Order: sequence, then C-alpha cells, then structure tokens
Amino acid sequence: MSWWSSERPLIELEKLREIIQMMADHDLSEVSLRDGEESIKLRRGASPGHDSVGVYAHPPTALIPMPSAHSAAGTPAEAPTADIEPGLLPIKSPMVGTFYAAPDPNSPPFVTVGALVHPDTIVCVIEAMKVFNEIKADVSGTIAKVLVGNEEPVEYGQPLFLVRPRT
Amino acid sequence: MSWWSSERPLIELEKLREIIQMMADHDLSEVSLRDGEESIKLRRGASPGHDSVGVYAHPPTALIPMPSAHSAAGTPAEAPTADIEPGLLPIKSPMVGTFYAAPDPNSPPFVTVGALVHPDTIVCVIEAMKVFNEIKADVSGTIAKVLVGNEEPVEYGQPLFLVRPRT
Amino acid sequence: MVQASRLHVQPRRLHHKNRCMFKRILIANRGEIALRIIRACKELGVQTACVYSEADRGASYLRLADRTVCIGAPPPSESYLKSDRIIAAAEITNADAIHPGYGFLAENAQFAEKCRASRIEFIGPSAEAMRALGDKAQARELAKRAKVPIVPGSNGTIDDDAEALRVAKSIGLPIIIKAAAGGGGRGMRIVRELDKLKPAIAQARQEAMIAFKDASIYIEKFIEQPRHVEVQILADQHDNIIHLFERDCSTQRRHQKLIEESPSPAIDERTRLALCKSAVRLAEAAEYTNAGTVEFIVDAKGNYFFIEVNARIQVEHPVTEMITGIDLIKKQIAIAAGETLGLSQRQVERHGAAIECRINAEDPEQDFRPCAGRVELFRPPGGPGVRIDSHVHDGYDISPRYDSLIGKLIVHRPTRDEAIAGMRRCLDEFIVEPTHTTIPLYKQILHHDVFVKGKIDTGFVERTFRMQG
Amino acid sequence: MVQASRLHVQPRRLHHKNRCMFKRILIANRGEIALRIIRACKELGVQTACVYSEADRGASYLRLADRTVCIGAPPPSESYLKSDRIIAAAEITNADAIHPGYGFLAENAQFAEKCRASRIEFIGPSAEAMRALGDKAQARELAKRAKVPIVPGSNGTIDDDAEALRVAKSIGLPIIIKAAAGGGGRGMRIVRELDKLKPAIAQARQEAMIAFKDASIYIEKFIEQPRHVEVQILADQHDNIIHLFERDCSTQRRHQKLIEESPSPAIDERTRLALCKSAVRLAEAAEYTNAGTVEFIVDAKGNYFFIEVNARIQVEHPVTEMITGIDLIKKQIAIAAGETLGLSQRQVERHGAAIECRINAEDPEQDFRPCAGRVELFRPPGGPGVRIDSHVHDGYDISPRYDSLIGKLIVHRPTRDEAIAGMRRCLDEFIVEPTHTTIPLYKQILHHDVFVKGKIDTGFVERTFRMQG
Repeated sequence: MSWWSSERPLIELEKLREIIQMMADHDLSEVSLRDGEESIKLRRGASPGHDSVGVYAHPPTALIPMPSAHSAAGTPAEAPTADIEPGLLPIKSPMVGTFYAAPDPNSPPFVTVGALVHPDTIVCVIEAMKVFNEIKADVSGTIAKVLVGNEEPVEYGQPLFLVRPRT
Repeated sequence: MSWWSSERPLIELEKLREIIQMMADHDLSEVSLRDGEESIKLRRGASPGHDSVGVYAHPPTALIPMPSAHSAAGTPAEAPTADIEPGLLPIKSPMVGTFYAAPDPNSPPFVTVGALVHPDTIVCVIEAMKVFNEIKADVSGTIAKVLVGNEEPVEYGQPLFLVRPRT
Repeated sequence: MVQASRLHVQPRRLHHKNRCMFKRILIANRGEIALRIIRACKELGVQTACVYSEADRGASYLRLADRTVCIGAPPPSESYLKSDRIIAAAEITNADAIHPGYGFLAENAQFAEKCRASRIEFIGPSAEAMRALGDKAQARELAKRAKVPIVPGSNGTIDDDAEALRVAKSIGLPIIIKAAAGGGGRGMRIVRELDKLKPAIAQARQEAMIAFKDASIYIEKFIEQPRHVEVQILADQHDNIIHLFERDCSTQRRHQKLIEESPSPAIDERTRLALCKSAVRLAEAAEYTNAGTVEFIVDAKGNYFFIEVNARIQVEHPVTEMITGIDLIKKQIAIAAGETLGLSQRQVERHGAAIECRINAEDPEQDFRPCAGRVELFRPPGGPGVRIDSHVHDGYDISPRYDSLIGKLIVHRPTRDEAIAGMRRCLDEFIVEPTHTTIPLYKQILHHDVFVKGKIDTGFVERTFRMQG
Repeated sequence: MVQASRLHVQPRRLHHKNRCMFKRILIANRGEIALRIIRACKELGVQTACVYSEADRGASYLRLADRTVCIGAPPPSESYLKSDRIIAAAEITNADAIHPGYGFLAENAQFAEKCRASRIEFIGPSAEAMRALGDKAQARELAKRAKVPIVPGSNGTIDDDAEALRVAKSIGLPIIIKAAAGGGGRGMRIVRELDKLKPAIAQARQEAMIAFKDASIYIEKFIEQPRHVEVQILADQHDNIIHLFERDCSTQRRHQKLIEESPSPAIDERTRLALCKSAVRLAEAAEYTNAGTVEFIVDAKGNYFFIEVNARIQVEHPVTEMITGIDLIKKQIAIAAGETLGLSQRQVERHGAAIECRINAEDPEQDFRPCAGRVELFRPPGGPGVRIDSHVHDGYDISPRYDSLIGKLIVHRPTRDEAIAGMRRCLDEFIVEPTHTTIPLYKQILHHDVFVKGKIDTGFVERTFRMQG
C-alpha cells in the first residue's frame, strides 16, 4: 500500500549540510557513513598525505564509531544539544516507529514551520506495531524546523521538530 | 667450577635504591619485577583505593611493560641517561656475557672506585662462548661507581661503570 | 519528553512468511552476545539491525551492524525489556526475524508470541514449549513421561509428619526441606538422620511462616556436593533433534557460572551417553525447537537428575562450538528460517577439550562488586586454539546498568590438561586495567588441585576462596 | 662504545646433553614469532629467555618471557643476526636450547653447528640436512633419488644450440631460458615455438653477459600460471616422518606470500596424497628432522614439481595447526628434546578449511611501501574459529628496521566457502589506524571470483590488482 508519496528530494541535502556543520564544529577531517546500500564519505581540509610514512592528517578520534550516523533512518539521530541553534528546543520521539506528519494522506500536516504549538498540540503521529500514536508538543512556541520527512522511521530520542519557545 | 665467590650482599640493596629513585624520578606509584624465582613489588604513595568504582590511583602508564627490569641479570638494564648523576659517563657493555672484575680469582679487580682510567685502561673482562674479552674504558677519568657485581651476566648496552671524566 | 497516546489499529503491509533465509535480523540484545550474533549474520550474508539504549550509544560493536535503532533510556526496563519498541524497531528496519540473545526477553513467551503475531520470526523455541518448560511442575511431569530422572521428592507439599517420614524413608537420607512459597535459603533444612526430621520440619514451617506467611513445605532428596552438567540440544522444525554433548558448569559462585568446560571431567562415557540421550528425550517430549540446554545435577556416584531447561542460547555456548566445530548461532538462525538441521547425531563429533572463563568486571576481593567505568587497557591473549568473544577494547566505558560480563575467553586443546595449561597461559597474558576482573580468581582456580583433578562441585568456589566482604 | 679484544679460550662448565624436556629455551627472534614461541613454552612449562635489539626494547611481548637479554643495536646485522651474542645470551641465561623462529638465523647451518658446539640444542634440523637441502643441485639430486618430480630441464648449462634444441624437444614447450649466474629476470626468455629458440638463446646469452659477465644459460620447462603448494613435514630423531597435509600459498606478490590456505582448492585427493607422500620421501632421503616444508609448484593439469625445502617453521604454520589441531611449535620443541612424534600418519586428521591473511604494515596503493610508526588503534576481530597471532596493540610502535608483518589473521571453518565468508567478516572488523595495511587488498581478493573459485595462480595478484607506484 502506498500510503504517502515517498518523495523527499531535499532532506538528503539537508542531512549533508548538518553533517558538514558537525564536522566543522568538532574539527573532524573525515567522516564515513554507511547504511546498507548507501554510503557517504566526506573529507575536510587537506587530504591525508601519503608522502610521510606512518603520519596521518586525521587524529584517531575521528575513527571512533558513530553508530548514530548509520541509524535506521540513515539520519544523524539526536544531534547533540550543542548543535542546535541556541534558544530552540527539540521535540524528541518518545518511541520507535514510523513518522507521519499528517493524520491521513489527504490531510495537511499537523504542523508546519511557523505553526504555533502548545504543550497539548498534536505535532505528528508515530506508528508502531500497527498502532498510531499521537505525539504532543509538550512545549509552547513556534515550529522553527521539521527534522524528519514523512513516513521516515524514527528511533527513540530522535529530535522531530525544533521549537522556538514563547518568550 | 667455582671460579669466584658468588657473594654479593650489597648489590641487592643498591639495586633497590636505584629502582626507588627511578620510581621517584618518574612518579611511578607501583613497580613489580619478576626474574625467574625472584620478584620485587614496590608501591609509592597511597595504595590504589577500592572505594570508588572504576577509578584507580595509578595512571595506566605505570602498566607499560618494563622488560629491562626483568632482564637476564635482574638489574635495570641501561638506566636512562637522565638518571645518571650529571657529569658522569657510563662505560657500557659492548657485548653479552659474564662480567669479571679481575683477570683471575686470585688477583685484585682491574679497577675500583677512585681508580684513574685512560681510554686504553682495561676495566673488566666479559666472557662469552668461553672467550674472555678485555673491555677498555674508552674514556679518561676516575671510576665513580661499579654498577655490576663480579660474575654477573650483562647484556648489550648495559652500563658497567660510571666515570667522572677528567675536567 | 512528550507523551504518546494510542490510536486506532490499522492493518499493515503483509510479511510473507517464507521458509527461506532471512533478509535482515534484528538483534534485541547488547554487548558480547549482540556482537556474536552480528558476526554470525554477516557470515551468513544476512543483514543486521541492532537495538541499543542510550547507555550503549557509540559502542563500537554497533558499528558492525548494518542498521542501529535507539530504543530507550539506559535502564533495561526502559529499553532492552521494552518489547513493543523492539518489535517497532524490527518493523522500521524491515527485519524479518528477531534474535533475542540471552537474558532480557530471551525466555519471555509473551514476547515470542508478539513477534510472531507481528509476522516477525522469533529465533528460539515456540512460546508453547517455553511455557511448558518454564513451569517447574510441568517440566517435572514432562521429564517423568520421558523417563528422565528427576530429583526424588514429595509430590507437592507435605501435610503431616507421618507423610514426611514416609517420603523421607522412601527417597532415602539426606533430604532437604524447602518452603513451598520460598527461596533464598529461608525455610530450608537439611536432614541427615531420621530422628531429626520432626524438629527440622517444625523449624522449617516456622521460618517459612515468618518469611512468606505460608508454612507449606515440601521434601526433596538432598544431593551432596553436586556437579552442574548440562546438555546442548539442537532441534529443527522437521522433528530432527540432536545433542551436542555436555558442558560442565560446576565452577560457580552463588549460582553464577564462572568457568565452563566440555567434556565434563566428572562423568564416564556411559553416563555421558545416558545423560545426553535423556536430554534428547525431554526435548522431544516438549516438542522443542531451536537451541536449548537441559540442565542436570550429578551426584558423586554419577547419578544425574534433571533440573530445568534453558530455552535460549547460553553464555557458555562457545565451549560446545569449540569441541564440535558447529556454529550454534548460525544453526539457530537456520532452524528459525525453516531449514533442516543438516546433520545427524552420528555426524556430531567431539574433538579435544575446551574451557571457558567468563571475564566479569567485578572485584573478587570486594565481594565481587561490579567495577563500571573506563577500561584503559584491554589486551586479550591470542595464539592457537584461543577464542575471544568480547565487545570491549582499550577505552571502552563499562555501564553500571548491565551485567558485568566484559568478555569470554575460551581455550581449546587436544586434552583437558593441555587446555588447563593453555588457559593458565592466557590468563597470565590477559591485561585489563584499571578495571578489577575475575581473572585473578581464575588463575587461582586453574592452579587448584581440585580443579586440575576435575573434582569441583558447585560449592567449591565459595568453600575454597574466602572472599573479603 | 668500548672495544673488545679476544683473549684465551677456557673450558666451560659442561652441559649435560640430556634427552628430556628443556629447562629454558632462548628465543632468537622478535615480534609475532617470538610471542608464538613464548606461548608454546609457557604451556609446556618451559622457561623462556628472549633476546631483543634496542629497537624492540619495551615491546610488550617481551614482558611474557621469564628473562630478556638486549643483544645489540637496531640493525639486524648488529643484533638478531649476531650469532655469538645470541649464544652468549643463551649461556648467561642458562638456556639449554635455542629456537630461531623464521628468518634471521633460522636456516643458517653454521649457527646451528655453533649452538651444538656450545652444547645448546638448536631447535631445527641438523646442519647437514640444512646444507644438503640448501644447495639447489644437491636438493635436486636428492629429489631425483627419492623419485620426487622436479621441473624438467637441462642437466647444468647448455653448450650449444644443438643441445638446446635436443633438451627443448625432450622436455616439451614452453621452456624458459635462465642465466646460470643470474636472477631478477635478466637473461630470462620464455620460448613457446621451436623456431624462436635460437634467437632467444642468443638474446639471453647477450643479456646474461652484460648483467653477470657470464653468458652461461640453462633451460627449464616453463610452468604456466603455476600454483604454489607446500607440504608440512614433521620428523623426529627416531626415524618417524609424517606429513601434515599441504598449504596453498598461490596468493603472492613478487614471491611474497600474502594469503595461505589448507586444503588447497586446486588439487584433488589423489594429487594431494601423491604430493604429501613425495614430500615425506624427500625428507626421508635428506634424513631430515624437526619441522620443515617441502615446496612444490603445481601446473594447471595437477602435475607437481619439487622446488625447495624450507628447513624451519614457517610464517604460515597456523593454517596447518588449525586443520590438524597439532601445535607445530610444541612439536618442534619436543622433537629437539629427543621425544618421539607421538602420533602416526594415520592419526593426523584433517578438519575443515583454514585461511590465513598476513597483515603487513604496507600501503598497497603506494607500491606496498612499509608504514612504520605508531599504531593508534589495533583492534583485531574475534569470535568462533578466529585466531590472531600478533605482538601489536593500541600504541605499538612499528620499527622500520624489520619486516612489516604486524599480525596474522587465521579463520577456520567447516568448509572453504564458510572460511571465505568468515575471513571477509573478520577483515571488515579489523581496525588498524592510522597505519596502512594490506587489509584493503585482502578484502578485494576475498571477494574476487577467481579466489572464490580457488583458481588463483602465483601471478594472479600482480596481474589483477594494478597498484599505483
């Protein structure tokens, strides 16, 4: 059954941008991600030279595994709070399942960027084991960013939206 | 054949003193040495506390193997130059074998502390494969310390004497 | 964290339950066993998705999985025991089977049922077999039917002293009186002389009443200095059941296995054969499928008695893999996928002796207190016939949330004496710093005359190594 | 450094050459093979003394030896090749035997004689057997006598074109013309048609003259796309000689073995048996003792030809240990101590398939340039049927002085296909950083159709993987 069109052309670029930002923030020179068939390899600055025996441009810390980077959705799960624009609050997934932005394929999304939300506002549904669970905002403010594409799988703790809280 | 009396009562204490000095110089909190039947275990400062889970008093660097400490002779082979009193020069063994301080059991040692040596002065013999090799001082000065006991095995590069060079 | 409320149920796309190898297996576990299962899957060409809690985020074994899914907060009740989240994780990763490993949900019949209701194969026995063997009385009944010896005792609770005397006389002394409601040693009395039976029953009833508000007791034969010997079973869905010989797990402390080996040094060939055949009969009676272990206690004379069935893969499974050359995890997967065993009982050969030491991050000198925190140096031994199953490495951070097993060291040699020499050598080589581990205790055990002679019983470690507390 | 001058010779205390197990063995080698020998000794209850050069001071494998002796400066010529210092090290540590490992002094007959003159047992064959097999003409003669096939060719140098034609006709085309004085490809010509023989000889002579100032040439049958198959031999001092089957080492680059396996996928059972029996006959003819390897090349039709004997333990010995369960180093020691083999040819069983990858610190993309320096991360794989022989760990410093072998990864599985799947999984898991290694090349080879089909010849790697230079 095709419940929803699975086009999501821009989210990939968005993902790339986020990863590149993380690399810059943490001074990583190389990132390799793999998720089944897909793989991404990014390198910053000078490429590791082969001209000096045994010396490498990137520190071994860059090699520490980043399992969040090849999570179910292929998205960097739960970007560290430090990476979120100051003042924005994440709405995180309280469960594992499939994200739906709207109550059904013919309806508009629950919320879009700029929407005003209250703690009780339903922002999406997450389906797990054939059960659709309404997710509430739990904060007051305006939606600043939608982080997950429709019908994408989400894991526990994964940020779904960023909210600019009411000041 | 008993070519030489094997009494060497003071060298052991001397060894200990040297090891303790090395521990102090390098801020080691624990040293364990084993040589066949013999073993030495030394601890400095507070003993590692068991009261905080997963936290240890001694840094992991203290665990780096010190093969020189359980060398053939059971002596710390080739004490780092930094440990030698400034101004003194070592006469090192150019080979592997057994150290003899005198030409034969009935003669006095080639040199003792305070003896004046020239580059060509024979300071000891080292026996290897039944051949006795005369070892020359190769420096000028006075013997400040004899580091190896008679009939003790010595390895390559092991300091045998310390010499205060002629100024 | 926001709250989720349940909505309507909607039919999902159908999984075709096809009897061919799985495309992707979700691993519902962590640590060394998760790594073990990932390795088996990779070699079978099956994709893997591995769940993890926030405490295990970043663990290097997760990098070997094709996909990973965070399922919750560090406490097991918030993650590795959350069956709904685990099934949801299988759904979003399109996994067609779940391997539960050991512990957590491995022997949870309800979870197995839920998986299958979601059209996801649970890699393990049927929920029915799990339930039948999980109930002590039912398991005892099954054993009786299969003519498998059980510990002699009263059929249920004892009503009066006369009955107690009759039972005690019929099964023979010594006996043990146990509180029906109880556990933990309270209400327990060992009786070695008949004229001490009455007062012992009175004391046991009194203790049981105080501890459990229930004075009911029952009587069992007391087995002196028993050995723990268990039999590895493999059963496919086509009525083929075989055993892979026994493991001796008598080196225990407070019922926690420390060292396991095969073959058992305590039983002769005749007993080995009888024991293994008993285990197969019981598995047949329970209509058991997949891998399982039938546990027995063995007395000093070589009499054996059925205790219980572990309806899962066990921590100590590598011991059996070493002596038989059969990969139990791969077999579990193949069986769950509907394949036949592919080998008959006669094709299962035994070669040499294998010993496993469970390396626990615990301080034997501090009453085995777990030692969480960063492992600076983790340098396992290597060389011929040495197997390391561990998810730990230099710089690994041990979470205090989970069990303290940080690795398994297994040595395989042509003979038990050589295996002991090999294990000693390996324990000497093994560096774990600064974390305290059970390695120093194992060095002592491996040099202890009673172990070397193969005479250990389940009380040996506690009797012999007085630990500081 | 002071100078030593030689004095008089004096008789030393006598060693009693007793035919019982050694008390202490001096290990005259370094790195992984030194560690391998230390491990074997520890398990046998034999003390160890290990020599080391100043470059290896502080290496962690040395800590496992009971004693260590520094024998000289980093260059091998100043330490590991200094036979006098090594024997002196054995003397001062009271070692009663020396294990030379492989390389360095392992096949130096003079060193073996010196050891025995000093009443120290050399763990290896006799100097006589070493010399007889070390000389190409003698070894060929021995092989002929033992009815072991050798590569057909001219008996010595060719005098004129008529003789060349006669030889070429008798052994059949293609043939290869080689410079008698030479090597390195100069003066070599392959001839596939008889009418090209005369000009080829003229060219070869000319090249040989320029290169070696000697125009002598000889002719051999040219074996197209040969496989390298070798047979492991064990022989005690009581006339018992057995083989431990073959190893296929066809995966080479410039005559450097990269991957070895057993059984060879290229030969059938009949050839295997004939090959192994040939090796035993040759060892018998040479009155060989201890462990040794008889090397053959095998042509596409399964014809095999003797090449040479390696009179020592080999790097790839673990492959044989995995499939036979026999510890070759322990056997070497037992044989040198005068024990009998303790097993007959019929008792040597073969189980499953084993593959070894030599992990070299070399950059396959930079013409295999060695990569010395600090290894930050060294995380070998683990799990069932996986063996790691390595002296390296996180933080190990690779010396540029010695060969680039930093470890051996061996996988043992019931079948070759499973061994390949296991090796792929292990190579994926293996982390070595930042050091470049041959691991990426092995991943490609293990996935290459020709390797998977077992069709590799000794030229495969160079033909298939065009390396940047």
